[in-house]
Amino acid sequence: MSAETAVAESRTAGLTARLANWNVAIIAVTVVVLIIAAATVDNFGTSQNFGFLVLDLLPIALVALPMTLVIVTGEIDLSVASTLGLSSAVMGSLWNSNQPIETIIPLCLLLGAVLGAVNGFFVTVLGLPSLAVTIGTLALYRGLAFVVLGDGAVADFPAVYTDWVTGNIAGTSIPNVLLIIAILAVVFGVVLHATPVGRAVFAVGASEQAARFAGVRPGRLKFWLYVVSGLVAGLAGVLWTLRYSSARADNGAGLELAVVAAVLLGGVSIFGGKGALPGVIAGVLLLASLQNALRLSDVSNEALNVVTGVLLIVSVLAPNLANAVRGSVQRRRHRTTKPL
Amino acid sequence: MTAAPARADSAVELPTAVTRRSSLDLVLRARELGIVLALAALVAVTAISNPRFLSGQSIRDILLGTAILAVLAVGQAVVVITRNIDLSVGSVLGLSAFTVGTLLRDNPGLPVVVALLIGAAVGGACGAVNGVLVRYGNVPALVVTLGTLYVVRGITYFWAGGQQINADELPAGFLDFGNATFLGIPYLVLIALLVLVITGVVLRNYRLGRELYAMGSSPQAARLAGISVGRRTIGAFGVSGALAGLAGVLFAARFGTIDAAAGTGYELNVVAAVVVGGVAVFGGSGSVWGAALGALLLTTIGSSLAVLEINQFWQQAIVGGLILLAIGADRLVAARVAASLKKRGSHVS
Amino acid sequence: MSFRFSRRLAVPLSTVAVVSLALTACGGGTTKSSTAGEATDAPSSTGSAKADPNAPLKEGLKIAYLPKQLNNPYTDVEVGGGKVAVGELKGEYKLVGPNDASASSQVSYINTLIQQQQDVIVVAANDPNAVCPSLNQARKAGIKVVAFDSDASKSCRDAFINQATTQGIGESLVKMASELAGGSGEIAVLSATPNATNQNSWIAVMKTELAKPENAKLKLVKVAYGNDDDQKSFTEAQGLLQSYPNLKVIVSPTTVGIAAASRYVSASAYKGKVAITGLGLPNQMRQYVKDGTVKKFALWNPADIGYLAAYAGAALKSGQITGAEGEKFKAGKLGDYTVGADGEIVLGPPTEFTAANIDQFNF
Amino acid sequence: MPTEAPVLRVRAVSKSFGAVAAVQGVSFDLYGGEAHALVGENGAGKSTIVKMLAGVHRPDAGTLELDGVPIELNTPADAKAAGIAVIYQEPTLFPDLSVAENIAMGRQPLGRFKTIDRTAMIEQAEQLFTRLGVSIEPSRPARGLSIADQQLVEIAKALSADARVVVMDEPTAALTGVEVERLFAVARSLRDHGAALVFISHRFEEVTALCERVTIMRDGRHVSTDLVSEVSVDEMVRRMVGRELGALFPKQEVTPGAVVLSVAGLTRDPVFVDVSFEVRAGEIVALAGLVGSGRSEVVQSIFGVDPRDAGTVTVAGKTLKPASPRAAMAAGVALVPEDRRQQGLVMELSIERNVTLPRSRALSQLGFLTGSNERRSAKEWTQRLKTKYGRLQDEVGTLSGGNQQKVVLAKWLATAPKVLIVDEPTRGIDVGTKAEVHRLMSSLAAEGVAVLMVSSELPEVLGMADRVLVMREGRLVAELDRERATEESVMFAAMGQEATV
Repeated sequence: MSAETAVAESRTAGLTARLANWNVAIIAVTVVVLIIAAATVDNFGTSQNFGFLVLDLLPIALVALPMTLVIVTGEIDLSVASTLGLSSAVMGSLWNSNQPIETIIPLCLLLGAVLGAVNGFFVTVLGLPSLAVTIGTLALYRGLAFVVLGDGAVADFPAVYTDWVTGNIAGTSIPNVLLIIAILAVVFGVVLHATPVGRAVFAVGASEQAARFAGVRPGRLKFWLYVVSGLVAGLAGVLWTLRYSSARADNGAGLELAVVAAVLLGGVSIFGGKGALPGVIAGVLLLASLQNALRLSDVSNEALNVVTGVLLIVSVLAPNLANAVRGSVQRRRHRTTKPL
Repeated sequence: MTAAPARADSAVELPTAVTRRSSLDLVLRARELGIVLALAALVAVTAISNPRFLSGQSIRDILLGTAILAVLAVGQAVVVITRNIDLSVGSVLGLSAFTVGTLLRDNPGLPVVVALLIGAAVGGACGAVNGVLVRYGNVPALVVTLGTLYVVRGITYFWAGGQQINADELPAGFLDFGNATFLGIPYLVLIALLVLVITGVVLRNYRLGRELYAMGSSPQAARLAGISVGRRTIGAFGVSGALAGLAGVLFAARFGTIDAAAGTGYELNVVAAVVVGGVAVFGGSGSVWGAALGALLLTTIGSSLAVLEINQFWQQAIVGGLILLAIGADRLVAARVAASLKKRGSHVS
Repeated sequence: MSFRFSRRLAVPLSTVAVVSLALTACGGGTTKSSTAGEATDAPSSTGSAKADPNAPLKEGLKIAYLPKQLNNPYTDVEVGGGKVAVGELKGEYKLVGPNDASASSQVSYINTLIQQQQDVIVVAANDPNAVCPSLNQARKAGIKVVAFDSDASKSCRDAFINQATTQGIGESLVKMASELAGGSGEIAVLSATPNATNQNSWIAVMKTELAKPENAKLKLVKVAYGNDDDQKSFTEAQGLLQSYPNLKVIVSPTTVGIAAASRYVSASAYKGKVAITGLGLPNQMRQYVKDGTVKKFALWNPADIGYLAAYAGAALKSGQITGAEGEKFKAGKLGDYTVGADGEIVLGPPTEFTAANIDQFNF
Repeated sequence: MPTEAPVLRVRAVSKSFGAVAAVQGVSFDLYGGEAHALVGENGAGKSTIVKMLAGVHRPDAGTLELDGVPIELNTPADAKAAGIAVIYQEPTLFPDLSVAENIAMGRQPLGRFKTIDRTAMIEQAEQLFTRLGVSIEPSRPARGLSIADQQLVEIAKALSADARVVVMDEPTAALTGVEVERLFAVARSLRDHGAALVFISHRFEEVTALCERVTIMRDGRHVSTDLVSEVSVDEMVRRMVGRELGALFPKQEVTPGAVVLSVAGLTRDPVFVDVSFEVRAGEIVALAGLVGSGRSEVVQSIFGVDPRDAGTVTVAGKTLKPASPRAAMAAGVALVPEDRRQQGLVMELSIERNVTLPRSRALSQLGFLTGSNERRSAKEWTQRLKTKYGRLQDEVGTLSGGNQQKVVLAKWLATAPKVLIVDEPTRGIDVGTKAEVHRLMSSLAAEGVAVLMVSSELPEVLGMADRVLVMREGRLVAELDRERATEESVMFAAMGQEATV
């Protein structure tokens, strides 16, 4: 095979591969949904609504970033929403006991990191299955949140902070928190796709053994991913509290399902080893904008539940089916022409 | 893995085979024993601080509460034993409860048995969908049932549209069934026991049940052994769904008030009961007896906290702690057992 | 696998701690007490506009109801009354709401209603503070906000429809409990959530009432919270009876709680020994009144709350009232109302239901 | 003794995997009451034959005949139903179930109401074990059984199913001498009860001890089938190897330099004990021995992916931290592992990611990887090794075995190793690529790299190595220099026999 034909063939192969790529598909679907929603749903395209949309997707988007890395390594962290809740509860409790907010916020981030480290310890040091561990800490952290704050709510957070979270960048209609999302998305995107750590994440997820043979330390990597996951969940708890100016133990309850749904919808394989951050961002955006548009069209919340569930299943089913089809095509091709 | 070197002590070991077997059984049963002991300690402490905890009414309340959770836990155990998980049980319970509630409201004459069957059928259908998606879609159970958790709940909300079925709309006979007793035991508890015994016996004493364990223990070996893994997977999900549906009917009978939110968040308790009960999340081991004991323990903890006037908020934290404790202990016990089994290889006689 | 996570972990984490300490050390920081005096930046629209009592009620107003959550029978009755009123006002009625009683999901709905450019939002706040920023955004957009059922912070709504005066409800709850207990003995309260605005203010009144000499023999042993969740209330009632063997009366000032407690008692050994009373819906309670579990309970007509809220909202949007104390408006079949202090509009005294009169009511 | 009609006839079966023809037109017959050995080098196609009999693979061409009737074995269940039982090198038991249950799975004795009769089941297992003359507790779980015991359970399984054909795929590879004896006793009793036994082994003394006839395979083809008594071990080896040596394995003459890799007292009981040797710059040292003799474990321990109990590894004077591949890599050690698909490559990742994975840190600029560095490097090294591929972004799993191996080599050569360890470097790759790999190793040695090669292929060992170290049962038993290393001397050292040639 000459170099030229190889290149030509590789281009066509690349094109089909790209079309079949769920990651690209989900971005396309998201764009289409956004366009359709903007065109057909009244008030969807307004800048104010954009602000609301961003605020609504803020916690999911933040938590989805480290969750992507965790799932790519083949593990899962279901405790994120409870970490968020505990961070919020502790924030309220400290605020009530007259601690300065400038101390509280770093402490809440630290708390998130510690909670993540507990998950990491159970998963990597004790070698327990992450699903069971994080279901356990899901209950544990949420329970602790209630222990800390009870059923009560703490309000009156300083207006400087709450206003910043709900406000826009001066002179624009871009929400301030979009900055946080954008910065973290870029950081996580770069780490996953353009650093040695990212390469290791993919390798560990695809084959832990082979990664070990290439000098990667899977345990250490996973441990730190859990810490980061907890840290970001702690941050999400702080932002959640400031956004609603209300620290409650039940803040963010059930969010973990939405996050996992968004990540899988974004084309990340639950088996690990596959996925890309732009797809995940698209998945988050798709879920949030569908929710927003449906609500504006007076479609009930229930419809969204169904849509989320179906999308989640389809997002895993579709690539499987596509693979099966591609597999059979390849096998047929194999039989006719023997490469090499 | 390589063979251990030949052992010199083989001759000494052989005669003690019988005693060793029983001690081995003890180790394996320690799991369920542990729950029973924890339960006993809990009951003792609570009863000392408030003797009314052991009153007939109180025990009855705990058993009634356990009945629903235990039925769900039995179904979940079946699925987990095959190395899968079913997160949709809470939603399926809600759908079944609402379906049966609506039917009973519109046809007050419907016999309770028919209501139970309808509930189980609705649940079984949901479970079969899960199973088919897992088997033929090649989608992991976690994802499938997370999806159907949303979908089934959404369908129930759509259908219910905000209406609530109240106790006074349900036929008196059905509500009686939720509270009446037979020989002093509430019907709900009897049904749960029946489900437990039947499932327990099938899993332990029938080829079908053993094949489920085999699948969970080693899917690859199961395929090589000619077990039809696909059909069994769908079956296991069907059973879990059907039992969730049955639990929905029990729920309706016990609480009398049914809305679309019935059973929301139950999946966590159910998984917790199963894991605490010693069913390994990676399949192949554990028993429905353990799962039911786990359900009993969790329910008793809830009641004890109320009686001991410990902040209810601790309950969830305790459940979480118990899960971690249980899987941690399982890992430890497994390591111990493995070590002791390794020492006892076979010997040429 | 072994790795020295302890030391590795300590470095970045302690950095966070040090930074936070440093932050605190210099400048003292922002604490709750230092911000306590800060005024909330509520839009002062209420003050600036002038009420015109003779302004005609506008037609075609878009009035949206946002209850605490959907799927709650009490709520259904309330908003049902609102729907009737909106019909009378020739407006557009809309009902939205979350399936869970969480503040955060209400905020999303408020945002949606802002986008949909409603004229009036009638809201029952799940958390008086959490909904505030959004409600104020709505008011900035010219939407009138009427709170009902459960008040939002005063700074972020134009009026509040109070079902009855707090004092009146608290007194009548104690009166019923005292009658049922025969003047002495242990009573317990089964409330909604611990931070439910209404219930807490009623319970506060109850406590002052119980402190009076005539009620000295009544002892309030516990306030339990069923979170307005049927099952949780059921279990809590169960726990109360177990923990307090001498309990005579359970007072449940929430429709969900009283129904759950009645259902538990009616099917248990406690039936006839423990009395249930509180605030309930006649339709839900009929069964228990008839089987003798419940002797009497009270409630205002919830449909009237929704009804009054619609008229108040229309009056606000039409400029008849601004929410200032002393303003008057007419609310259809309910007649004339006067705005009280802090924009409160009181519906009227509650009705007591007994076996004798319960069949006359259908809600 | 063989009866007149064969129980099972394998007739001209062929099977290809992608470009690799694993089995080409192989035929042989199996008679009831005979033990039939199937021998050949690694990659000769024995395991493929086994998998066809097990119903795992379907032959592309040719047929299987049972009692003269052609049969199709599409699933393992079909094979089971046809009375064919397969015992794999790694047994496939259910670890959580009891031994008795493992044996009886699918055929449990039933009592009243079709419930499983546990007592009968355990008795059945006990009877089987008595018949086999072993004592395994039937009620204990299979978890924790040694490989040898697991194989006995598998045999009991075959017995209980009244299997007429029992295939044993290298059952002795991981067994000790005593265990092998016991296995043979069992196998003989099976044979005496009329079953046809297919026995696969690399150990000739086992073949001669157990089997009546032997079929020899080479490169996927049938070479010969004879009575064991009529062919000598030497003849068998000759037929197995069967090709001219020399040209294929062009080791350049290099004067060895300083000691680069020095291993002293390396021990991981009981896998390997007290292994010590040195490799000099420019030298190729082969580590020979039977499968299961501990060779791969030794090199994995040197590289640090496996832990070790005792001993030191020194590279160019620097002692390596145990159990740390990173330390080994930093010191200039590279390991091309035995199992390409599980250890050598991350099959789902692209070619370029695989090639650059160990060097992702080195290739990054300020900690970032833009992709272009990796691509350039991956391109350079794959081209140097003449790897054939569509695009560098393709999953490495889409390549043929030979090209996959080149990717693994590229991955490690790119780290510019001082010590290159290769474990079965040419297993399962075609002859042409094999030669390229050998040329490459030779030129690397010429450039001063110390090469340590684990290989089961004698011609490769003899052609490439300056020195041959032979391992047997976890110990280093012989060191042969180029002159003294012959097929026979290596083979006999590996099997623990004196050279007879």
